[in-house]
Amino acid sequence: MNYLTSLGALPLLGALLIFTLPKSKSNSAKWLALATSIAVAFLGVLIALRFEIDRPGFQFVENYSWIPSFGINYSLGIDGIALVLILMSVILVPIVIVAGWHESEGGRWGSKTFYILILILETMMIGVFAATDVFLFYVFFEAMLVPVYFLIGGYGVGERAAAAVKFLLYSLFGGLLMLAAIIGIYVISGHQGGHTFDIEKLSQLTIDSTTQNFLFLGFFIAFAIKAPLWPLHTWLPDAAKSATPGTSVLLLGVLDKVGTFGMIRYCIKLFPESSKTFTPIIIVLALISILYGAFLAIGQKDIKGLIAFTSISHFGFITMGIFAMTTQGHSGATLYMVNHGFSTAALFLVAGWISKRRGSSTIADFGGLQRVTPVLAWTFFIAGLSSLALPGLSSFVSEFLVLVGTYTRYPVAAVIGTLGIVLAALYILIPVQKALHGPITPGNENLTDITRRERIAIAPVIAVIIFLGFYPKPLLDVINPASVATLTAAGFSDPAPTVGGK
Amino acid sequence: MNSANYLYLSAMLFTIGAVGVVIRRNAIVVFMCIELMLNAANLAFVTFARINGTLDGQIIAFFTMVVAACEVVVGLAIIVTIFRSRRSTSVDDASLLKR
Amino acid sequence: MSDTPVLQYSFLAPILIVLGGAVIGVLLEAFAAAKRRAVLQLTLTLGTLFIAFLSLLRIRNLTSAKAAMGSVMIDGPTILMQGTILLIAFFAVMIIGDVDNFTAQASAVPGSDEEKSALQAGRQQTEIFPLTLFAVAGMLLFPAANDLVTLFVALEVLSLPLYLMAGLSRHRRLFSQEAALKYFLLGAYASAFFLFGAAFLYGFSYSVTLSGIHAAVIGGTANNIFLLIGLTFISLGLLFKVGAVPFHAWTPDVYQGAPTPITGFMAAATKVAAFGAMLRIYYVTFAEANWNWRPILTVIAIATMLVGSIVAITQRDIKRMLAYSSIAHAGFLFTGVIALNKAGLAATLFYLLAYGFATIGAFGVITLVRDSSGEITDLNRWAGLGRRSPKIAALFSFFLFAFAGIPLTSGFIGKFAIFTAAYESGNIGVVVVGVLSSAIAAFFYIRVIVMMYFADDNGDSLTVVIPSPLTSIAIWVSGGVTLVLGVYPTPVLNAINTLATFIR
Amino acid sequence: MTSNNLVYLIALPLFSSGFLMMLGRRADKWGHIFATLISASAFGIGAFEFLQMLARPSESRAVTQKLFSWISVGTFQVDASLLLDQLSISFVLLITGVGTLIHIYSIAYMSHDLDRRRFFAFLNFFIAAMLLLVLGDSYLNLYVGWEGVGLASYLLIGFWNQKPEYATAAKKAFIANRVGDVGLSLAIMIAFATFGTVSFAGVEEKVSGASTAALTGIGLMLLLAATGKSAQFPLQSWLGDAMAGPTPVSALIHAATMVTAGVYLITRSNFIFDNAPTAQLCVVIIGAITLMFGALIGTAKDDIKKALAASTMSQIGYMILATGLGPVGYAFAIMHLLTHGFFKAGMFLGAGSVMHGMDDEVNMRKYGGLGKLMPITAITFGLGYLAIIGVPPFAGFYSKDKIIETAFNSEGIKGLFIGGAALLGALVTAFYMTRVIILTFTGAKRWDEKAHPHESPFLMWGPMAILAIGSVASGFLLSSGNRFVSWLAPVVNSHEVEHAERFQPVVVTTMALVAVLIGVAIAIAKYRSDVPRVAPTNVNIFTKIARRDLLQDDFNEAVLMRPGQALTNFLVATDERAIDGAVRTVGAVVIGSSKGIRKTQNGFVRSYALLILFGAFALLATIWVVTL
Repeated sequence: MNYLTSLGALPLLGALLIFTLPKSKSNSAKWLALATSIAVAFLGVLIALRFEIDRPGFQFVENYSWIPSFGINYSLGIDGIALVLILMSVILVPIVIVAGWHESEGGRWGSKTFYILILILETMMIGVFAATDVFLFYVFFEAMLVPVYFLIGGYGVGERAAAAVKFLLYSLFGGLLMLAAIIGIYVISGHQGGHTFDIEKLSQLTIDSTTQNFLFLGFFIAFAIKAPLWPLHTWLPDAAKSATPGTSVLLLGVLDKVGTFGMIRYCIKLFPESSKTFTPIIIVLALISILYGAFLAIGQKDIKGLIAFTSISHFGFITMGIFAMTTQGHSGATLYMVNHGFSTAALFLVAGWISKRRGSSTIADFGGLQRVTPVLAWTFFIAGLSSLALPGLSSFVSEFLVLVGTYTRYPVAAVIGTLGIVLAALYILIPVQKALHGPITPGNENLTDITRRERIAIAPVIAVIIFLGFYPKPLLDVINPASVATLTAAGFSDPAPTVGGK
Repeated sequence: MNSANYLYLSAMLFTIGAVGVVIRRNAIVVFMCIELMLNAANLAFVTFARINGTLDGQIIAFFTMVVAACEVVVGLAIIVTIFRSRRSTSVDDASLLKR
Repeated sequence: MSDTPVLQYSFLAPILIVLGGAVIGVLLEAFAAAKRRAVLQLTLTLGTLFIAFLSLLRIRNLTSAKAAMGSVMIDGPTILMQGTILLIAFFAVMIIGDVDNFTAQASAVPGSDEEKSALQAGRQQTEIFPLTLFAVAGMLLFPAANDLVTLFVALEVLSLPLYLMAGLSRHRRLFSQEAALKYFLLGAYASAFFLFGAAFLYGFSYSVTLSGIHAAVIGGTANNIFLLIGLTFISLGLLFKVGAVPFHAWTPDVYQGAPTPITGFMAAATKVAAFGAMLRIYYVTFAEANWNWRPILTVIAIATMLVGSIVAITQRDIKRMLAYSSIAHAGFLFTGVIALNKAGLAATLFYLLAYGFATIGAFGVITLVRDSSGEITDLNRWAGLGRRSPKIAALFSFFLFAFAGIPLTSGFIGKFAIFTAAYESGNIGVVVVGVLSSAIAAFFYIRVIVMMYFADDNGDSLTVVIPSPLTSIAIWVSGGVTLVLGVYPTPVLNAINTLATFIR
Repeated sequence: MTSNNLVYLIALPLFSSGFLMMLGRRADKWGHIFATLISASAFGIGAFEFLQMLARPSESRAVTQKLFSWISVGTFQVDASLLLDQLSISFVLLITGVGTLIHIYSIAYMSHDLDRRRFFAFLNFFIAAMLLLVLGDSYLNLYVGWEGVGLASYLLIGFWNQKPEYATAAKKAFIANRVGDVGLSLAIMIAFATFGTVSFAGVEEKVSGASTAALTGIGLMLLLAATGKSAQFPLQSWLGDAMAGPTPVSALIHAATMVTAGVYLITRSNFIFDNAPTAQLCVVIIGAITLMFGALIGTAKDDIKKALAASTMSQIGYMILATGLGPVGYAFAIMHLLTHGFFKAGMFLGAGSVMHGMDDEVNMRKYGGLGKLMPITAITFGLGYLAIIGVPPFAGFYSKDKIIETAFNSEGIKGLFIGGAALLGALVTAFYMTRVIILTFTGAKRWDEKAHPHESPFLMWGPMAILAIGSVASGFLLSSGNRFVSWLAPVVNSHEVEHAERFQPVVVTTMALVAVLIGVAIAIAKYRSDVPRVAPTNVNIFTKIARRDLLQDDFNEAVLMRPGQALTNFLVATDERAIDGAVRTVGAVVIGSSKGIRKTQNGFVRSYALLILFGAFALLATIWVVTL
C-alpha cells in the first residue's frame, strides 16, 4: 500500500469533494474538511505506528518515474525527522479547522474556498516532508506558497494583501535561488554518472568546494527565508499579523519548519563540506536571530507580531542546534520544530480568540483578562510558558538539547544563546502582565470565556505540550537514528566529554 | 571598375536609408527610405553575384522587388488609413502608445 | 541542364494547405454572401489548420528530408515547430473568431458616419481569416527555411498580414492604427537590415543555402568582414521579431494597440516561428562561429530578461504589461538558444509550446473583460474580478502563475529545462540573472492577482462577457495544456527529445 | 536501595494542583481542605521514609527511584529519577512540614478571598516543585523543580495581580530568577561537556579527573543560580518586592523553603566546590556581602514584611557563607537553614496575623502596643525573635553561632574578614529585629481609630505556635552531640577534618552575644521614645540609601532596564527602517529603474528606429571587437 501517497492524496480528495459541493452548503464544507483532516491525522498516526524505529534509511519508500527525460522521479520516503514533522502537520490541521470554525466567514470568498485551500496546503505539507527527490521537493516547496498566499490575502485582516505579496515575493525569491542551485547540482550529477534528483545519489557526488559553497548558499538562503533567519525575516511579522490565527499556525508551525527541515535534509546532506565552512556565519546569524527576535518581541505592541518575533527567536535556536552538528543539537532542533509547532499553535489560537472577542490585537487593549476570561487566560499562560521553555513543558527539552548540543562544540555560542532564556521570560511575561493581569481594562468587561468548541481544539495541543515535556522519548526515539545518520553521513561525530570520554 | 565600389555604394545607400528613417517625419518618406535600404541590399546581392559569377544573387534581387512591392501595398494601406483618421502623415503625430 | 525541380509536395503539404486555404478565403471574400462570410471563413480557417496539422502528422517520422530543391528543411525541429504553430494558430483562431473584436470597416475613418453605419449594418472585416492563414503559412515556412531567399520571403509573408491585422481593432481604433503603423515601419526597417545581412552572407559564402554558408564558416577562408556584417544584420532581423532588447521598443506599443486576439496570436505564434528560425541559424549555420556571436547574445539575453521584467513592474495596462512580460520571456528563451546544446534546443522548443499556450489563454481571457466601450485593459479596473467571475479570474491567475514559473504549471518545467540547459553550457551567470529576473517578474504577475482578488471592487461597470463557445474552448484548452505540461510533461518531452536534432 | 514511594511525594501535590485548577469553581467549597490533606499526606510519606532511613546504617541511607528515561540523545542520557538521602530528607520534612502548617494557616488567612481554591492549588504546586527540586537525582531534574518553584513563586507573588504593582513584582521575581537559571543551565552544559553526564552521582564519580577551570566554571555558574533563587547579591532585589504575595506565601516560599534552594544547590554540589577553591571563595564573598546587605536594608524598612524579607536575605547570606567554608560548613548551613525555616516562617505568620488584625496594614509606624491585644502572636513572634538574634538556648543561637565560629576559623586573613562580617551582621540583626519588636508590639498605639486589632483564630495561631516550638527547640535538638553534622556527613564528605582553631568556641560565642547585646541596646535606646507615624524625611544619606534597598533597584534600572528598553526601541526602529527598509530600497531601486527605462519608450516611432540603429551599431561593434 502506498501509505505516503494515500496520506497526501486524501486531503486533495477532500478538497475535490468540497469543490463539488453547491455554494450554499458552506457548513457541510466545514464538516467535510474536518472529517478529511481527521482521517488524514488517523492515517498519519497509523503510519507512525508502523514506522520501524531501528531500520536505517527511508521507509515507506515509493518510487515512480515521473519525467524520465530529466531523471525526475516521484519518490517519497520518510525518516524519523520527516515522520515527526508530518505527524505534527496532520495533527495541527484538524485542530486549526476546529479552532477557526468561523475564520472562513470573514474572508473575501466563501468557506468552501477556504477549506479547499487548507486541504490543498495539507497535501503540499505532507509532500514537502515526504519527498526524497529534490525536484519533487522543490515542486511542493513552491506550490505550497500559492494556497498560503490566498489564505493570507483572502481571509486575513488589516494589510492582508500587502502582507501576502511580501510573503510570496520573499519566498519566491528564495525559491528561485534554490532552483538555480538545484539545477547546478543536477548538472553536476549529469557529469558524474547520469542525471538524477535522488537525494541519496546526489549526496554521493563529489563537488569542488567553490561550486559547493555557491550551491549551498542557494539552498540555504531559500531555507533561511523560510525559517526565517535574521536578516531575512521581515516578511514573517507582517504575514503573521495579517493572517487568520489558523493560517498563522500553519504558516509558523509547519511551513517555516520546511526551512529548518531543508537545512538538515538538503544543506547538510548534500553539501557537508560547505556546511562546515559556513557554520560560523550561520551560528552567528542564529544567535542574532535568538536575541534580535527576543528584543523585537519585547518591543511589539501587537500580540500577533509578538508571537511572530518569538518564533524568529525560536528559529534561531533551531538553526543553531542544526549547525552545532551534534546529535543533541540535531535531535533537539528536530524536537524543537515539533514543540514549537504546538506551542505556537496554542499561542496563536488563543491570541486569535481573544483578539476576535476584543476586536483588536493590540496588547494594550487587553488587561485583567484573568479575571474576565480565566480559562482563556490560563491557556494563553500555559502556551506562553511553553514558549519560554519552562521545564516540564515540551519546549524545554528541545531548547536544552539544542543548548547542550551547541555547548559541546561551540561553548561561546551556547553561552550567548542562554541569554535568550532570560529574554524569553521577558517577552512572555510582559504581555502576560499587560493582557492578563492588572485591573480590567474598559471594554473588556463582557468578554466571554472559552467555548466548548475552543476547548476541544486547544485541549489536545495543551496535552501534547505537557506530555512531551515529561515524556519526549517516543519522539526522540524516532528522531535520534535519523539525526545520527545525517551527521555520520556528513562526517561529524559528537565531541567526547573531557573526563572519562569513550 | 572595381566591383568593391558597388559594395561601398550599396553600403552608402543603406546608411542613407537607415538614417533617413530616423530623421524624416513624413511616413511616406520614411517608407521610401526603407525601400532605399532594400534596394541597397539588392545592389549588394547583384554585386556579389557579379563577383562570384553565379546567378543566385540576381535572382534574389527579383524576389526582393516582389516583396518590396507587397510591402508597398500593405504599407500604403496602413499609411493612408492613418492619414484619413489623423489628417497627417507625420509619424511623430502617432504617439499615443507609449511608456 | 539539371533535372526538373522536384518540390516534394507531401513534405510541403502543411504549408501548401494553409496557403491554399488562404487563397480560398480570399475568394470567399469575393463570392460568399456577406452574412454568411464570417461563419464560412471561420470554418474554412479552422478546417485548413486542422487538415494541415493532419498532413503534418503524416510526415512526423521524417527526421531529415529536404523539399523544394533543398530550400525547405523538414527535420525534427521543423516538425515540432510547425506542429506548435499549427496548434497555437488553431486555438488563436477560435478566439479571433469572436469577430466583435474587429472593426466593422477598416477603411472608415474612426468616429465617422461611415463607421457608424457599418457598425449598424453589422458588417464584419472577415478578411482577418485569410490574413491569419497567410501569416501562419509564413510562420510555418520560417523555421523550415533552409536558404536566405526562403527565409526572407517567409519573414515577409508572416509579417505583412500581421501589420494589417494589428490595425483592425474595433475599439480605440486610433491606437490600433498607430500600432499598425509602428509595427509596419519598424518591421520593414528590420527586414531591410535582415536583407542587407543576407546579401553579405551571400557575399561571404557565395551560397544562399544555410549549409553552404555553414561550409564557408567552417572553411574560414572567405572574407570575414562580410561574415561579420551578415551575421550582425541577420541577427538583428531575428532579434527584432522576438522583441529582444534593444530591438524591443515596438513590442509594448503594438501589443497594446492591436486587437487582443491578434496580440495573443502574434505573441505566441510569431515567437515560435522567429525562435525556430533563430535556432536553425545559430545551431546549424553559425554554431562554429559561436565565439563571435555568443558573448553579445548573452549580453542581449541578460538585458532582455532584466528590461522586460523591470519595466513590466510599473505598467498600468494589462496588455502592455504582458508585452513586457513577453520581452522577458524572450530573454529566457535566449538563454536556451545560446546554450547551444541539445538540451538547449529541446528546452527552447518546450518553452515555446508552453509559453504559446499560456499566452493564447491569457489574451483570450483579456478579450472577455469588458465594459460598454470595449475591453478593459487598465489594470486598476480589474479590481474585484475575482469576485465577479471567479472561474475566469482563477484561470487567468493560473496563466500568470505559469508565466511566473510556479511549479505544477508548464512555465515551471519550461524554465527549469531552459535554465538547466544554460547551466549545462557553463553559462551560470545567465542562470543567475534569469533567476533574479524571474523573481522580479513574479512581482507584477502577483500584482494582477492582487488586483483581481484582493483589491476592493471599485464598482464601475466592469463585466465579463459570457465567452462564446469557441473562445471558452480555446482558453480552457490552453489552461488544460498549461496544467498537463506542468504536471506530466513526459510525453511531450520525450517527443521533443526524440525529434530535436537539426539536420544540415 | 530503591524505593517506590518517592514519586508519590511529588505526584500527589502535583495531581492535586492540576485537579483543583481543572475543576475550577466547582471545587471552591472543599479545595482548600483537599489541598491541605494532600500536603499533610506528603508529610506523612516523608516521615515514613525518614523513619525507614533512620533504621538503616548511615552509609546506605540513600534511596533512589527510577521512573523512566526522560531524555536520551546520544550520550546525553537523563533519567527521570529521584534520590532521597540525608540531605534531601531534611528538606522534604521541612517543606512538607512547614508547608502543611502554612496550608492550615492559610485556610483561615485566605478565608475571605474568592480565589482561595486557586491559592491552594498553587501552594500544592509549589510543594510538588520544591520536592522535585530536592529529590531530583541529576542537575537536570533539579532544574525542573528549580524553575517549577520559580513559577509557583511567580504565581503566588502575583496572586493578587489585579494590582499592577503586584503583577510587576511577580514578573520581577521571575526574571531575576531566570537570570540565575541561566547560571544553572550553563553549569549543566559545562558539566555535560566535561563529564558526559549530569547526574549527581555521575559527576561526583568523575570529578577528580576534571580540570580546575571546568570545575570553577561550574561552581561559579551554580553560584549564579543560587544568587538568583536565594536572593543573594547581586540578584537580591526581587525579594523585597515579592512580599506582594499573600503572607503565608512569604512565610513558606520566601522565607522557609524556596529561597534556600541556593543553599541546597551548593551543598548538593559540594564535590564540585570542594575542588574549586576560587568558586568557593566567591561563595563566601557573596554570602558575606549579602548578609551585610540584607541586614542594613532591614534597619531602614518600615514595612514589616519587607523588614523580615531583608532579614531573610541576610540570614541566607549566612547560610551561603557557611557553604563556602568547605566540608565543615555544609552541615551548619543546612542546620541554620532548618532553624531559620522555623523561626522565620513563624515570624512571617506572626506578621500575617498582625496584618490580619490590622486590616492588612503593613507599616510598622502605624502599629504599636499590639502585644497586649494579640498576645499569642506577640509571644510566638517573640520566640522567633529570640531565635533569630541568637540568644541561647533558642534555635538560631546554635546554628548561627556555629557559622560565625567556622568563619572565624577559616584560613588566613579571610577568616578574620568574614568572621568579622558575620559578627557585625549579628549585631545589626539584633538591632533591626529589636526595632521590629518595639515598633510592633510595645509602646503606644499609633493605629487609626478605624482599626480594631484582634487576635487571630486558632487555625492561624496553631501553626504559629508549632513553629514557635520549633524556633525554641530545633537548634538544640539538631546540634546536641553533633547529631546533624554526622547525619549529613555521608552526603557532604565532611570527615572530621581537624582545623587549627584560631578562636576557641567560647570566645566566639561570647563575642557574638556581646554583639547581640549591643545591637539590642542601640535599638532600645533609639526607639524607646515616641515613634513618628510618618517616616521622617530629614534622615542622613545612609538611611535614605538603605530605604531604597541600597540602590540595587536604581542600579538595575540604570544599568539594565533603561539600556535594555533603549536597545529594544532601537531594534524595533532598526527592523522597520534598516532591515525592512533595505528590502524596500531594493524594491524602490527596481521600480525606479523601471520608471527610468519607461521614459525611453516615448511613443515616437523614429526614436524606436534610432534605438534599432543604435543596436545595429552596437551589435556590429561588439561582434567585431570580439572577433578581433
